[in-house]
Formats: sequence, structure tokens, C-alpha cells
Amino acid sequence: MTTLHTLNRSPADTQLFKQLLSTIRVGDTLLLLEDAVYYCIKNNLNRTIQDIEVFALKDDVHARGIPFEGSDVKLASYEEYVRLTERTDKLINWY
Amino acid sequence: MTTLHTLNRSPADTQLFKQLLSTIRVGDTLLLLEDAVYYCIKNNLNRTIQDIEVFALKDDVHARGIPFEGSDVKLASYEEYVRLTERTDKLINWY
Amino acid sequence: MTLKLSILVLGSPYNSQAAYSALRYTQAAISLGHEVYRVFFYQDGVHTSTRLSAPPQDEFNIYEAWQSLQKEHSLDFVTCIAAAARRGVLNDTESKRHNLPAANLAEGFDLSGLGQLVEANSVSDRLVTFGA
Amino acid sequence: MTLKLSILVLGSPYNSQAAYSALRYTQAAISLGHEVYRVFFYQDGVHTSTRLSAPPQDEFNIYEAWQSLQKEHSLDFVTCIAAAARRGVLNDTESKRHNLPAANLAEGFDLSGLGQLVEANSVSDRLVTFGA
Amino acid sequence: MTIELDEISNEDTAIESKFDLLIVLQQAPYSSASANEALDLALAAGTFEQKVALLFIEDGVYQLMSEQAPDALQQKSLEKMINALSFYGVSMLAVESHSLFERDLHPEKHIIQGVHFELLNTKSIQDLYDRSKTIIRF
Amino acid sequence: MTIELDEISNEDTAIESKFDLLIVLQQAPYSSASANEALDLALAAGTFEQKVALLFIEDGVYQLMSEQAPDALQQKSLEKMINALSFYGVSMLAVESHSLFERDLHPEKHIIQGVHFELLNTKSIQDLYDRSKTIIRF
Repeated sequence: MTTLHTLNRSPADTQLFKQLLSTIRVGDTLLLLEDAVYYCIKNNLNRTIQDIEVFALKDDVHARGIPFEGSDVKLASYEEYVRLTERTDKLINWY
Repeated sequence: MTTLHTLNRSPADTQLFKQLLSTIRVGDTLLLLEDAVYYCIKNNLNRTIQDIEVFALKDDVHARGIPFEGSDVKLASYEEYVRLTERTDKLINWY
Repeated sequence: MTLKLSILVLGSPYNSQAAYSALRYTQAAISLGHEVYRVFFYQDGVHTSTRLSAPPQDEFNIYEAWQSLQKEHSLDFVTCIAAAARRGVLNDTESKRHNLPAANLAEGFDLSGLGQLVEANSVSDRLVTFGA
Repeated sequence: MTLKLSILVLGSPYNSQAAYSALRYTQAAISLGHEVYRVFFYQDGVHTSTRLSAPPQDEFNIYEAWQSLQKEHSLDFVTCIAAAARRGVLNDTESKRHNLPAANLAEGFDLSGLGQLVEANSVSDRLVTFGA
Repeated sequence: MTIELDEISNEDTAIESKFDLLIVLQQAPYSSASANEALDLALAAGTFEQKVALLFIEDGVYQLMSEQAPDALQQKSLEKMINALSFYGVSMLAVESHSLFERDLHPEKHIIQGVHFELLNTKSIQDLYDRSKTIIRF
Repeated sequence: MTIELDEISNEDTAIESKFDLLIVLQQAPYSSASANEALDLALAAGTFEQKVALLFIEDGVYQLMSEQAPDALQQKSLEKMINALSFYGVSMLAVESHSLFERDLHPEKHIIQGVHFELLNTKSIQDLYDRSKTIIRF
């Protein structure tokens, strides 16, 4: 069973991220949206959560002016968010 | 010049507390209200902020069922909150 | 694979991005051919369903956008009746029942109980929550 | 020493304790003989000024409590006109201006601009803020 | 309060059952309506005969403090609602043990009695998520 | 962006002046109206000839990111409002340096240009609080 996790809080909310980390598993997918797209600046998410495919919502990234060259995170549109919902067996929204 | 600081977030909001700590000075007063009254459980505030008089809003403490025997923090009513406003030169509300 | 989706909105416009993100997700789901079974507005999300808002002309109108989406696709929009009454969102029936002078629930939204959220969850493939 | 106090409410009832704590503080300040120059409602705090709420009978009615306090002491309550229009709180004038079918601002509250907050700050000894 | 540290219970409400809905309560009570509205949803789901689990985690564990006196703030008691849950068929109340520990809360000393809670560690919570169709966080 | 690390400027907007109002911006933009409504207040206070200072701190420093394109979310540009501040007489824009550092943000690389910010450390911020009659946090 695979789970799509979405996260919408900035890296400043360390407690929420800790809860997500203790729940996410190899094979799951993580989508960063709203203020969670600020995780893309430091670009070290893939060291923290290995073997998890990470996406960031494109419009949230662009709106906030986040530099994105060379990032390991993939950009996703809202349509791709829906497709990720399809592709996975369940969903947990972390907010 | 003395300042009355009020704090209304629970100890889980470490960033807010950090901001308050970097601003509060000897002679200032701290009033814990709303979810900040949970600081009274661990009862180690007086080690973190020495030489600061700490109050907790009584009705917030009672509503939340916080054990209070032997605490170094003093209970204050809303009237006493107003009197603390009088007694100090300025006010910073941390929320 | 076509999914049956329900959407839960928990945050108010302006205090969170919940109502906006949920709008964009719902639009995308419909454009991809999925069934949106119900959109449920709870907690401060009930403020999305007012008809008395007046954002500046040069700003995006989140309320109108939701109302148009409902109309265009005949979607089932339910605002929690208890959460709304507490927060000042009433339809004609509720307004009269409480002897209040006016109503402010937008057209296309129904006031109903939490059973509608529970039922939506039980029949949908996913409940997608937009929190504050 | 008698203080001239102004109060700023930034959080909505039910989503924060701001409106409640501000109410209790304002009551206490008045009972101790201080002057409450103005109470200003901004951001989601504007929801405190609706007249269309209907909390359950057995629950405390925060809206009525503010309205009674205003009436009893003829206090100056100002709700930010721009923040309120965005969030669905309008008086008769604003409602007509925007061609909307009803108004929901409670009696005793005035819709006005941020200048009222700025002025309150400049003439008051303290501005006490209740945030969310 | 009965604490069973990750033991498997034999009841119908067993720790290994599947849930239609897991409600996660992570906010302190009284500063907002979050706790009340989450419990309202739990009661509604129980009434509609859905299998419901509750997880108290992070600041949400403060909702379980004994000796709450919310009339000081003109609010209603959460304890009554929590006591009512089992009558409405809510089958499992779980508490994350680390959240209690971090907050210096001791089940025997600080937590309401007479209600059965499962005390879960991180691994058991991952299992609880797996066994729940839908998760809503309050 | 001109960064002056705790230097004292000679202008009327000097770092040592007193302020009627200090507006603290500590939230990221676009996820709520907080940044917009804080800046609206700053403009209003400037219009009424009050001495106003702004402090960007914690997630509030994200409001200063260059290359924001909020039309992607059908929202208006904050940058225009920030540029307008000096025309409305807002006398000081301060940024807490540690908040930038913690977020891997470099003034030359990530922050909007053409606006004068004072980069302050903790000590200078304490002074800024001292010199402000009223502090409102957004």
C-alpha cells in the first residue's frame, strides 16, 4: 500500500514535519504545497527522506519566488496533484 | 523602562518563545495566558528566565486543569493583568 | 481510473490558503474526469460560503469562484450547520428560526449536519482535506 | 494611575481565544476605572462583529457579550472596513454600495479605515493586542 | 485510565481492526473550537455506525488533562464529550506516549480516569494510520 | 538591497530614532492575508505621519524574496507594496539577520533589490523594541 502525503506548513513547523517523518515509508510520495514549498530552498530533503519521491506544487513555488534550478524535487501542477492521488492507495494531508 | 510581556502560545511553539527570550530583560514581567499556561506544568521557567516575575492567568490555568501546587509562577486575574499593564511602562503581546 | 472524491475545507479565506488550494484541486479533479461527490465546509472553512463578501475589484474573488464552480458542475456543497451558526453564516430557514434579521449563505451551498461528511467519506475513494 | 487604553482584536471567535481574552481584559479595565478609548477589530477579528450568529443556547455567546459591553459603556468599536468587506461583514451602506442583498454588522460597531487604529495608538497610553 | 502499552486487546474494538476514519487531535483545548469540533465529528461518525478511532498527539494530549474547569472561561467540559464517545460506538482512543512524556504528563497523575486509552509508540501509530481509510487532523 | 550591518545611519530615518509603531512581520506571504494586512497598516500609519518601523523576522523574511510571481495564485505582488513604503513615509525597514541565515537566504542572491533594509542582530532588535511605543505582530 502506498500513501500520498501532502504537507503545507513551512520548515519552521518542526513538530509537524517530525510527525510526517515518523509515518512516511519507502514507496510513499510527498507533495509540498503552500508554505511547505520553502523546503525547496535548502534542497536537503532527499537526504532526510531517502527513497521517497518528492514533488512541490508549481504555482506555490513560483508565487513565492523560490529558486529551483538543480533541485531534486519535481514540480507538479494541480492536475498532477490529482494524478498523484490516483496513483497512490491513500492520502494523508499534513497541515 | 520596564515591559510587560504576554505570551499566549503553548511550549510547542519554540520559535515564539525564542523571540520573547531574546527581548525580555531583568525587571520585566511575563504573563502567561491562553495556551502558554502549559508552561506551568514543567515548572522550570524560572531557571530559563531568571530575575523575571512570571504570572499565569488564573482562569486559563483552571480551565485547562493545570496542577499548580508548589509553582514559582503567581496566579493573576484579568484585573491583575490590567494592573500589570499599569505598573509597567510598555507592553509586548507575543502570539 | 476514475475516482470518487470528496473535499473537506477547514480554513477561512484570508486566514489560510485552504479555500484557494481546495478550489484549484477541485477544478483540476473535474477537468481530469473524476467525480467530485461532495465539498464539505467545516470549522472556519464555513466562511467560504458567505454571499455578503465584497473583495476589492482588482483582487481575485474566491467566493465567486466557488459559487461558479458549483453552478457549472451542479456540485454538492455542504456547509456544516452547527459550525456555521456559531460563526455567523445562516440560510433563510436558520435565520428565521433564530429570529435574526437576514441570511448570508450563498446560493448553491446547503446547510446540513456532520452526517453529510461522514457519508461522503464512506462512499468516496478519497477524502482530500485542506486544513489551516 | 488611570490609563487610556485601546484594544486590538486579530483572531476570530472559535478559531482563537483572542476575542474572549480581549473581552475579559476590556471588562476588567473598565471595572478598574481605566478609559477604553477604542476597540479595533482587524484581520479575522472582524468576525466578532457579525449580528447573524446563533451559537447553541447552552453555550456562551461571545457576540452578545461584546455588544452588551459596547452598549453599557458607550464604547467606540471599530471594525476595519477593508478587512471586513473581504471576509463578508458589511453594514447597510456597504451592502448597498456593493449591490448585496443584506447586511450583517452588529449594532454598536462602526466600519472604518485603519486610520482609526493609527489614531487610537497615537492617543492611547497602551494598545493591547489580542492575536491568534 | 487503563494503559496498555501496545498490547493487543481481544475486544471488538481491538487494536488490529480497520477504521473508516481516524481523527487526529493535535491541538490544545479551549484556545479554539478545534477539540470540540473534532469530537463532534467523532460522535457523528459513531452515530452513523462508522468505525472510528481517535489519536491524541502533540498538544492534543492536553485535552485529556484531569481537573479541567472550563467554566472559568465560560466553556463546556471536554471530559463529558470524551466520556460519551464509547456510548456512540467510537471504538478506539489512542494516545501517543512520547507526547505525554515530552510534556511531563503522567497517565496516573494527570490524565482523566475511567476512560480506556491505548498508549501507542511511533511504530503502533504507523500501523494505526495504515489501518485507517481516512485520516482527518484537527 | 543595501545591507548595513548594525551601522548607524545619518538620515532622519536613523536607526536611533523613536517610533510610534513597530510592525513585526513574522509570517510567510500568500498562505494568508497577514503580510498584506500588516503592510496596509504600515501604509496607513505612514499616511497619518506616524513614525513607523517594520521588522521582518522568522518566516516573515520570505516576504522579501525576489522573483515572487503571486499571479500564479491570483494574488497581488507584495513587492509593489514594499516599494511603496518609503513614499508613504515608513522610515525604517529592518530584517533580522539570523532569520535569513537559518533559511539559507543570502541578501544579494535572494532578496528584493532597490529597497533599503537594515540588517539587525538580536541586540539591535532589542533596541528597536525599546525605541518603539507600540509593537504589533503579524
